[in-house]
Amino acid sequence: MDFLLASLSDGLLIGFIYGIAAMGLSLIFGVMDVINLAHGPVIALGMFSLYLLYSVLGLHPYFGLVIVAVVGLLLGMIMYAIVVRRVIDAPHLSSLLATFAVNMVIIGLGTAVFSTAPYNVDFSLGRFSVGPVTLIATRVIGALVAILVTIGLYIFLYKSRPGRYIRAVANNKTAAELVGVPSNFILALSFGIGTMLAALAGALIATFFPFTILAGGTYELKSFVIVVLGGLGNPVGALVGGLILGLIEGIIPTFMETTWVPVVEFVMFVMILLVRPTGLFGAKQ
Amino acid sequence: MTILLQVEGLTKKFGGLTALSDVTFDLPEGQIMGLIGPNGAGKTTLFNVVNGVYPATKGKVIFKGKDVTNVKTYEMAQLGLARTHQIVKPLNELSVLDNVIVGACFGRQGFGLGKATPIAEEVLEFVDLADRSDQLASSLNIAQKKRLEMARALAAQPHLILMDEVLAGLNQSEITEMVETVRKIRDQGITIIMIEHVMEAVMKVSDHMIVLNFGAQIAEGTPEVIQSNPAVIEAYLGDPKLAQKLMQKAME
Amino acid sequence: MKNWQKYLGLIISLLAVTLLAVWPLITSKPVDREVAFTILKGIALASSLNIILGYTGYVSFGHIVYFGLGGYIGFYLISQQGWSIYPSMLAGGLIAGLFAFLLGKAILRLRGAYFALATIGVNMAVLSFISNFDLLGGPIGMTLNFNIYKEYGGAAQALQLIFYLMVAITLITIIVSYLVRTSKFGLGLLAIREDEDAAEVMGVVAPNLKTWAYVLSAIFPGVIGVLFFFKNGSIEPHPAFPLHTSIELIVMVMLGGQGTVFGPILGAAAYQRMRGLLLTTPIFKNIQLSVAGVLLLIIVLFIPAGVVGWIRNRFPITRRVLQ
Amino acid sequence: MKRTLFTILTLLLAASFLLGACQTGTEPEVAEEAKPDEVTLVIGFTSSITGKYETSSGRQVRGFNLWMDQVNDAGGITLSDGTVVKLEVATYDDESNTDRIQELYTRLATEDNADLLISPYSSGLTAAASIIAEQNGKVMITTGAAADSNYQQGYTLVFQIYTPASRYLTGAVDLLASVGPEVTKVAFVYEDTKFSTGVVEAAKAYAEGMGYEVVLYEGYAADTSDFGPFINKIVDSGAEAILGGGHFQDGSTFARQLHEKGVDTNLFALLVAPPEPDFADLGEAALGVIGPSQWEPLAAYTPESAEVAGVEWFGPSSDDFVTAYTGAYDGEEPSYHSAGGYAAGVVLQNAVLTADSTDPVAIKAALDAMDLMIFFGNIKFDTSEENHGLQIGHSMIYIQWQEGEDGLSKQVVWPKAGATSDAIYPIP
Repeated sequence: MDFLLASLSDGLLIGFIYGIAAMGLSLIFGVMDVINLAHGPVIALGMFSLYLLYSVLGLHPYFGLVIVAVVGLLLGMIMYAIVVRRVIDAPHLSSLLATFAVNMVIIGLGTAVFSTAPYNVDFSLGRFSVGPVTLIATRVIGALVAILVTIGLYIFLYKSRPGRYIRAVANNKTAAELVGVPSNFILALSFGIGTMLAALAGALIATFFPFTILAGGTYELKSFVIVVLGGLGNPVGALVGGLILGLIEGIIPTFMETTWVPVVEFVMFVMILLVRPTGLFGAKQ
Repeated sequence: MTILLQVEGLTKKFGGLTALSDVTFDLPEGQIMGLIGPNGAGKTTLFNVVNGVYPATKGKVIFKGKDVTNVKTYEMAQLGLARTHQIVKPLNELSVLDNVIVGACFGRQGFGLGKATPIAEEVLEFVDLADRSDQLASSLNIAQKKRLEMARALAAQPHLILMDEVLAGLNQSEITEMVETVRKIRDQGITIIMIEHVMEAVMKVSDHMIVLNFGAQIAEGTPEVIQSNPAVIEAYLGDPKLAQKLMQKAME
Repeated sequence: MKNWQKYLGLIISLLAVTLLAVWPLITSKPVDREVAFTILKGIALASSLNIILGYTGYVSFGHIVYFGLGGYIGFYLISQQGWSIYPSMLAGGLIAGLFAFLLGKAILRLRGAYFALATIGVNMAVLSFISNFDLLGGPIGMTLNFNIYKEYGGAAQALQLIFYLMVAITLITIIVSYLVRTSKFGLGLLAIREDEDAAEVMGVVAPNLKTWAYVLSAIFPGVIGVLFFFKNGSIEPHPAFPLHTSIELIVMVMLGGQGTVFGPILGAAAYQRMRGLLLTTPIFKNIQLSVAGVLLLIIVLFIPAGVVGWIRNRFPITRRVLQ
Repeated sequence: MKRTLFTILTLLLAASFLLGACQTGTEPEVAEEAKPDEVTLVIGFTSSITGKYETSSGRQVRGFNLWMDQVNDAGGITLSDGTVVKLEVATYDDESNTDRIQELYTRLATEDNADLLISPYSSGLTAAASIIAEQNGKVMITTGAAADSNYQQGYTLVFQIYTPASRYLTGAVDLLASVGPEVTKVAFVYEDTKFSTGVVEAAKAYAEGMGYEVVLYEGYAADTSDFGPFINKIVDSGAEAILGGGHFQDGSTFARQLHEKGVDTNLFALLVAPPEPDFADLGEAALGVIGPSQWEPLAAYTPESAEVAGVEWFGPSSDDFVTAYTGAYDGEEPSYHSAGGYAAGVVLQNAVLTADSTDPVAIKAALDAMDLMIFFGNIKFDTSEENHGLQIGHSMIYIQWQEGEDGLSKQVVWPKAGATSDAIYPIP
């Protein structure tokens, strides 16, 4: 029982962070129908940005998060302006390959600068116990930050003017343009927010796991699983999907070998695509 | 006269919205049937249900004496039902000729490539696109694309063609030509249902007409009967007097 | 039209491959044979992928799964069951095809990005399953005893044989690719690629055609997998299912020209050559991935039809020659 | 715009073909015309300049290069008839990836005319390279490739420097029996690669033979960064000692997260990571961690111990090696991978001298007959048909990170004979 509790709480905490990474992917798909294959490298860039801010510039990691967020937003808008804008109405193959090309460029440059060696943000806030469960403080804070980010995103999307524009464009781009929404800027902003969420997730992961320039790939694949669980193009579903994935990762090791986790995840992924491609919680049609 | 197509109580619902309710008609072989009604009346939906794009919620479709309700579109094509689209769907990166060959190869006759080519060339001649046959379909203008749709349908040598607004977007002389073409097709023994908004043309060419409004069948009969039916005039044009004038003009 | 002219497109493609196969025989350098082997493997894999990607328009992002699957089946039969290479190749290809048939029935219902995502998922699911499957060696895979090559007259002869087999498979792949491209079946696939709904309305039985295209495009990677890992002497999960190779194959097809017979040949040869060059040139070595990425971006954004497609579009007269 | 881009692309394509055609010009320079009494021995290998093996492979190559430079600086290897053997190297980057390894080794063996081959780093890459060595009839000395399976494939020309994987952790079990006789439950948590699986399979059988109960035996994927599930399982299993690990990255992460969670354990032994000097970066988490090492600077292999053991001594001492290595590479401390690279060279040198020729057949015979002690330890190869080339002379030593006067330091704790300190037990 203690084992199950410990395992579930670990899974749940990481699930929040999976959730915000997936929200980024889902938001981008929802607004512009693009599956961003550069999502993983952006997560890795978030990790390395935090590393540079903390280990080289000596900033506090949680202050560093703010800077990572701004950098992620700008990076996303630049990516949109240079690449995504041109493939947004092209067939899916074009947008998949274009974003994958960006993936290759980032990984190539990243490898040249950082090599593929592992890095660590050497930062610890200790641990504490809740009943029989021992929790690592940085992971708990990571989950809390992820919740705050989700609330922030929700408020932004539903209460602010640019947020409402984003939802309008996601709903019907042509109609939104007719009523005067600056769709190009809104698309750039959406892509920026999507990459910002990925970068933030990366930075949070970096506060407790080691990482390499290639580490984003794993989280990108997990994000795919999550967005399909929660419904492609449904950011709130993505958070729930993240939690479900976290729980699965917590439960499976309690009764079988941990290496079966990816088998279950990917089989589930394909199954959901086949049986209910709109995800468990519905999605953009 | 043999009945080619029977539609019995056909109903289609999308969630709470009823797009078609209880549509019933018989279509004798060799006729042209005009299908009219205001925008959103369910005309294209009727086509989509008849040729299997959407499953029917209720009702039956019988084609050549065979129950074909909810049969897949490609099976309908093989049984001898061809169709043109309101929003043209050319196979853009294929040549005009190849577009038509697809129709000939996979339609009712299922010709092999060798046989399909001369047939496709003949059909292109018939719709007056022969000089474009090597061009990519994407390079055609809208009127040409409409004729391409027609050519693809014809190449299959079908029993029945569903024509969805083949006249829309054409100028007056193009309309005259197209109407002539439609007649010639009928004269080859092919039955036709055509959805049309260009009233004067459809009145001229139809043997029989059906009027839909909000998914319901509000009138049926010869063009003469339809044009004097007050319910149709009201539903269709709002202003009965103006409508009557227009319809009469169309009949002259 | 003279009869041979009709087949000019095929003749040119076969000639290109034959030249590539003859080159190491002329220089008689084993290293040239290795280079040619790598290029031929790229050509055959890219041409197979082209059947589903280029002709049918379905973006199979995890196509390498069939290479790994066939490789594993064949390797198991050779190393654990003592089969000879020939029936093992056949078995590898058939099982890859069978798997593609069953899977295709299900996932080919998905369109566009959903299909692409599903193929990635399938690759990852198979990879992680095989990593846990002890019959096939689990995470550490299987190895071949060196003595096995004695049956083929020693290691040197075995390598020569493997090369000839690779040449044969490549030629067959290209012939099949050509036959598909110029047949009624192929025309149906092209119609599906352009507009699946319109194709069905014209009577193209899309579900069946797609499935058979998918099966065809899976069989050859399965056979090549058996050959490759037989030569390699060992098989492990990650080298058998490398997602990045899937994407490299797409790049080859795109570079040469998707939907053409000659495109994947040109694309694969150029890509392999270019990658080799980038790797051995000091300035590019560290950022070779970035250079390749920029190149891919240029292709996608500016010449999506690829080199062969571009030439065909610009000089219609070449259409007869460049199929 | 489109046309310009297309032109550029076409030019690039054309250039790649052209350059490809004359690519021979860009390959490593091989021997120039040698003087009559001077022959050049070309040694070929690939290294992982990029990819996941970068760190360990880099050290291995630096060790090897140091040996080669030393030999060449000293005027080469002189044979009895006065012939001077000079050394040349031909090398490529294998990117830590089996994709191209066979192509590269074929190139080394045939194009660059390498006389002898050294293995790449890691068992997986070496398995792929060994086949090429055999196919081309080239002797290959392997270092950094411990898996036993590679020496059970019927090869005759592949020779292993390292202690094979099956004897990596058995000493740690002996150590446990010696310091903690009350322990009954052990857990094995290991990276599921060829090498570590081979290690723990043998160690598990050995531990069970000694009466231990193995309460957890589970592999983790090579790129694991979250050890939470495994740590939870360890706690749940009630294991008193933990053995396992894999390579540096995962091992150090495992140790860090085990420490973070505050798990109590009496003994914690990991593969590969602990002997690396960088392991000290873990700070407190490194304290008490035990690791098997192929070689340590403190290891007491000397001409004297060779005499005691009754085998021949050859080459420099450990001290000389450490001094030369730190001098050559900006004060970088050698790890056992560095020593392995250097040792491969020393073994080669001895084989050439014994064979008194550069003839591959003679060198193979010399290696088959070798029974030698060098700074790295005892070197002797299995010559049976089933296990040809397997290392049977060398054995592991075990280090532990202990609190020293100036911070953490590595101490040799097993075998007792060579120990520099008693093992700390249990881990505080």
